[in-house]
Amino acid sequence: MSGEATYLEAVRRALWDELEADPRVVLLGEDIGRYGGAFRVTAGMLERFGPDRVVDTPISESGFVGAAIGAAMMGLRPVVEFQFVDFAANAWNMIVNFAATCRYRWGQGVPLVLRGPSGGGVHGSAFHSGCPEGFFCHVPGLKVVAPATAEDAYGLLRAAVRDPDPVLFLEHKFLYRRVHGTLPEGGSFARLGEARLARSGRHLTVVTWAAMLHVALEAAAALAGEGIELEVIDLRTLQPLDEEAVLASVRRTSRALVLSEEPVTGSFAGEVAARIAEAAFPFLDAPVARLCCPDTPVPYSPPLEEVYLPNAAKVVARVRELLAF
Amino acid sequence: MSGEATYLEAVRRALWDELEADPRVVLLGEDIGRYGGAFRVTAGMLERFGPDRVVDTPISESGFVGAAIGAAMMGLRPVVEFQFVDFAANAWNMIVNFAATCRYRWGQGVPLVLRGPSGGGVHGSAFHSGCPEGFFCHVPGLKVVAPATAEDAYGLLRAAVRDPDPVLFLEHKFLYRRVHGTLPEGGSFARLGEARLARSGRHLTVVTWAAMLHVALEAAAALAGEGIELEVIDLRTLQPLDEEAVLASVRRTSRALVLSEEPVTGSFAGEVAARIAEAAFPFLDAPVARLCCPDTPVPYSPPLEEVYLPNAAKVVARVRELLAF
Amino acid sequence: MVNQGRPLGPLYPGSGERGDRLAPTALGRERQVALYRLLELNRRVEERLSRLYRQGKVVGGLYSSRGQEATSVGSAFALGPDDLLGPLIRNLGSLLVRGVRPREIFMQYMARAGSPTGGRDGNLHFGDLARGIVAPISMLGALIPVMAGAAWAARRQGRETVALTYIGDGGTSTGDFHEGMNLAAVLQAPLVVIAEHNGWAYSTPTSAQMRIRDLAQRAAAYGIPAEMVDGNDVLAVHGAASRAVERARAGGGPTLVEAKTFRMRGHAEHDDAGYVPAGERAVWEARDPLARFRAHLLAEGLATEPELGEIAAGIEAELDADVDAALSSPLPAPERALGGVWEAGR
Amino acid sequence: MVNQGRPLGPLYPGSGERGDRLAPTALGRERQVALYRLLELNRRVEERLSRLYRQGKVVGGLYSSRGQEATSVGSAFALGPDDLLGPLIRNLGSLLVRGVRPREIFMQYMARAGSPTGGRDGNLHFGDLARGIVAPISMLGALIPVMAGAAWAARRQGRETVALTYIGDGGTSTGDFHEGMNLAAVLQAPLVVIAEHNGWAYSTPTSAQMRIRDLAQRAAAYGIPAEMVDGNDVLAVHGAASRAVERARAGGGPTLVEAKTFRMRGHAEHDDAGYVPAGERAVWEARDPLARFRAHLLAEGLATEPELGEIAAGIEAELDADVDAALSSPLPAPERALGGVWEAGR
Ligand SMILES: Cc1ncc(C[n+]2csc(CCOP(=O)(O)OP(=O)(O)O)c2C)c(N)n1
Ligand SMILES: Cc1ncc(C[n+]2csc(CCOP(=O)(O)OP(=O)(O)O)c2C)c(N)n1
Ligand SMILES: [Mg+2]
Ligand SMILES: [Mg+2]
Repeated sequence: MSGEATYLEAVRRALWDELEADPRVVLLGEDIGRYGGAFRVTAGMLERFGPDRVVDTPISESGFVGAAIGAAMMGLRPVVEFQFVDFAANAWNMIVNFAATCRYRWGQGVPLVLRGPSGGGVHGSAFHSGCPEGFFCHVPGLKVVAPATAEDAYGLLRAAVRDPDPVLFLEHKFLYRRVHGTLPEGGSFARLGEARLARSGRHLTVVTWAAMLHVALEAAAALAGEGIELEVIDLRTLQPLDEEAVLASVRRTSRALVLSEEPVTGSFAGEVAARIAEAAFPFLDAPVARLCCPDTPVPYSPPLEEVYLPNAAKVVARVRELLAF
Repeated sequence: MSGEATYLEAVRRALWDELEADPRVVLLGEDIGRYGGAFRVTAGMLERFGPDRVVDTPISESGFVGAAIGAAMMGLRPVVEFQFVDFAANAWNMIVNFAATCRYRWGQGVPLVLRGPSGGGVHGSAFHSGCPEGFFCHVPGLKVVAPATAEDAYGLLRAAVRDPDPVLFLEHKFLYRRVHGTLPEGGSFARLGEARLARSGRHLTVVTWAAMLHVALEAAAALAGEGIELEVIDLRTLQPLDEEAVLASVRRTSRALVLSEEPVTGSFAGEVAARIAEAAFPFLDAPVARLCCPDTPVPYSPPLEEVYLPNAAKVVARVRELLAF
Repeated sequence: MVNQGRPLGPLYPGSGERGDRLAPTALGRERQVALYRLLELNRRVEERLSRLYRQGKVVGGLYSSRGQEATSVGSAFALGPDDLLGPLIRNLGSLLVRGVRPREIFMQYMARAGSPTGGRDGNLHFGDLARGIVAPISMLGALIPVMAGAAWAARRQGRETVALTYIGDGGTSTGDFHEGMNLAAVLQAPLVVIAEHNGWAYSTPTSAQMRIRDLAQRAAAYGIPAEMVDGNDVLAVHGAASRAVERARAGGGPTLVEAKTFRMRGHAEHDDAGYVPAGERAVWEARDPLARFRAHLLAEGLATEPELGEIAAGIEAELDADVDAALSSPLPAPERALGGVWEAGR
Repeated sequence: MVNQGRPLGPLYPGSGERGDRLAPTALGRERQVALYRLLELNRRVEERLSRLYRQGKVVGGLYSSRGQEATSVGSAFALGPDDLLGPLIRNLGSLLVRGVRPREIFMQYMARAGSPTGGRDGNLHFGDLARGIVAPISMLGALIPVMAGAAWAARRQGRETVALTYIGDGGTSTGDFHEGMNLAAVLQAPLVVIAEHNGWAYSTPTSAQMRIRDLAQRAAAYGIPAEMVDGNDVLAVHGAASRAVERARAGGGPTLVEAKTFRMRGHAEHDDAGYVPAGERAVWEARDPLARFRAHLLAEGLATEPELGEIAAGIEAELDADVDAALSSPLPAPERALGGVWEAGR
């Protein structure tokens, strides 16, 4: 399938196309069968591919991630849906200690995709809004992907399913129905581990991913009117990080802001900032800054969530400070 | 109790003294009763304080952390032992989503200490050697303490037990029987959240904690012979971070190395580096560097673990590079 | 996808099939009327919430317990003032029993400053130890060990407190359910777990969740007593919960009470529950817990039609006021988002 | 701290108390002698490891299965070549059944370059799908869902594979045990779980871990069959495991086999197990699985003393060579620590 699609539809088509292309691909998760998933990502798949390949599981995240690990070892290509990525917390040990360590410890690959909706902006409160990349990018052996566009949601999910190692695929629920794109016709896919230059500019590099890409682009558009040209890098894959793309940009612009939707302390944004600060030091004209969320759970009420989340106005303000440095 | 003690003994005495001082303090964990714990930290406590206060639990980390949360809400001061801190992975959801969020979400304090042996250097391999601070410092609402000395192991554990919020207390098993100190006589305790200047110097600041403090001090002693004076800061409490102490030092030395025993990507060392790089930028004469572990599970065989772990020689080499910058 | 997990025919003696006599009870007239009021209040609060949801006033999702009111109300009604309640998202009725006012719930669902969490969390995610309420987290199963520990701690402190919490059929498959029940059994914690077997976990029937018919069977793994009741008979639920509470208070440890019931709406308001077979729905509609209890009160001469009508009218007046109060109350100030993860000054 | 969780008297018909007749078996002479060889090999490999440990040659801890050899060997012996094994740290015997050579195990414990993990992991933490072996992680319980999924996947692929794994009494309290067993039941995965009930989890007796006497009771929660056997009777274990394997292969889903046994050493080599009452130890020493099987072979005329002596001598010669090979083999090169978390070139 191809053509114009929402981000949600792109995810759906990627799964569909992989199910069609490879009989080893199976889906596991809660309510993904007849119901088609809480967000309807798997709608129609049970009917098309049958209950052997689209498996409704009991509420047992550790159990079904574990089962997917075993199935992956046996040669299947399991794709696990978390109803919300927050529930991956219940499978933490299984992901971190089992899936991610097998290749290093005993040479056994675990080709497995763990996917589901992450992120805030929809008033889901603390347990339905999380951006857990800061946790998972610290797990050696796990890849982490967080697409910002429909094109990447499609291409990178297909690449993730074909990857020989475990991949956490963070969809952003705020984008599901808000962004659109044109899916590729043919069979050539994106590769994991490559950042994308989302906008060229010469004054400051904003490094970001997922929903925050759109915030960065909005800020860039606003600042362009004043002659301030932001360069925006969409990381797309967080682990492994495309450090070279980031550094190349910062070497040109001499200023960097890392923008993410995580509580700031211990964020993956901090990792990116630390790497830039270390590797691009001689090129920097201003401190490498971060714009993230405060160190709290995601609050529920709209005015609170608005304060909590980064937005274009906050980016603009921070950029001005950095340019004035 | 007071006097000369190993780090292990300091932990033991802190628990003992808190059990004596406050009838609300209870211990839960595997094999902590008659057996006295896998590392004998709780030896003698069952006999002294009885089975109502020293509770051997089934193998169910999520279950007994959950029970401790409930007990804390009811006014007890539970101290949970993980046989190895690696097994906290099995209680991840309970810690991150339950214990750490209650105060923010509904105003309910959860005064709870989660403690156990962390760290490598004893050939424990992947599941008995972890330094999980990078994960837990990203959890809003959780405090994280990682003492490097017997004095701090004692004082900070007592402070943690008295803290009104959940504290992860990372003991370092390599230090258990290798470092000694003199425990305080009286009842005045360390405070959480205060770093310690472990060695003064003017050429470069090493920021570190736990077992790596001793590596840093060893490197500092080696370099002192050549007139290179390292300043060494022992963070002691990682969350909340004593950012001011770190920045004050870096402003003086103009160079910083963050040293930790974590896989580098997503490490708490990265958080510290990012903060220094942002807040002390005008003072820096060299990039803020990190010396951590490679991004792999902790390997088992001695020559492999030696490559994996930082040591004084690696610190010395990295310091030379930074001074030559 | 037929729900093979549970029978749709007669459940137990005492349920719909025998002229709908409810279970025998020790509750007197006044208490039974109080129970009725709570059931009505539960239903009507949720009807108001549905309306507010359709008006776009509810922030986020809305989770109805319509059809299950008897399991919430009947069980919480068995608690004393010093007992502890750990509700899940559908146990609105249990909160009402503990004295939570409807306006608090409206404000929670509408994310207002005056809600128990001041807008930091939503729906029924709030607690208040002064009223013996522990807030859940979304992750199902997690409350079981927490309530087990709370119950154990209270007992250790010499208190007579019993803790009561809930789990859905779906939730019994979680690791936390297992770890919590096992630990409660080992500690002999005074814990009562009401397993609400409504046949569905979101869209997934019990038969796809487990290979047993009765949740009560799970108790065998822990060596604790279990009881099965008609969850749509408020007196049966109250009776079983009371026996479990008494056992716990007397030092007899935890009990699992399975209440067979049915969720008369979707998982949440957006879900039309098209996956539920019409026949199943019809069977349960005939067992509406409010209608049955109402019929019981009238048949036994415990209340008259006008008396019950007056109760309903009183509730509607209260809810009019509470909805208005909630609607006209402010959203929280933005600063309320910040800080507050640790005790102030620490 | 008396172990109230399990009886110390006669366990079942067929165990020590009836003149020690072992369970009936369909195994012929040759296969029984092969079983004996594996039991001897298991014990003697561990004796060598103990010696190496005392000589300071073992890196890290050493976990002995002395006394439990029959549960490992008897169960793994029920598997066919295309089946899957998920061993825990004490199932050294199961690995030997799958064709793992003692030198591989010596090298693992001594962290040598030639070990199956090249020194990256230790003890029995290694796997090899070519021999149908899945490596465990330390976190107990985690193997159950993984093996359930592997078994399910194999079946889906049209293979006849059965997966067999283990859990200790202690491990059955983990959430993963519950989630894995329940999922296996729902998927009707061809899984056999051997619950090794040795009465202790490290220092904690069964009575402090659960309020049931038999682990088999846990099966009731999943609606799957269970069987209890004398874990020190290798023929009984083999029989029960074979029945479970056959059921699984025939599409009958998972089975829980409880094997009552005893750990004759401490949790690990450093642990003197002072917490085990002398009486308990004595009862079980009289039930040594090797001695009993040896007596059976001799009494039934299946082997002679000299034949068994020859087997032992052959093993000792093999182990001499293997220990020497392991001891003289190099530690891994330091670079072996680096990289390797992802497939090369990705
Ligand atoms: C650990 C976990 N996984 C997934 C979810 C998402 N979820 C919310 S409610 C629900 C279904 C619950 O079913 P059940 O336990 O039977 O309760 P019911 O809604 O029927 O009352 C699911 C899957 C969750 N809340 N927690
Ligand atoms: C989840 C988890 N928690 C704690 C441990 C530490 N630990 C290792 S072995 C053991 C006791 C295991 O007892 P049991 O399951 O009965 O097995 P046995 O050693 O008796 O064979 C414990 C607590 C662990 N491995 N995994
Ligand atoms: Mg349900
Ligand atoms: Mg055991």
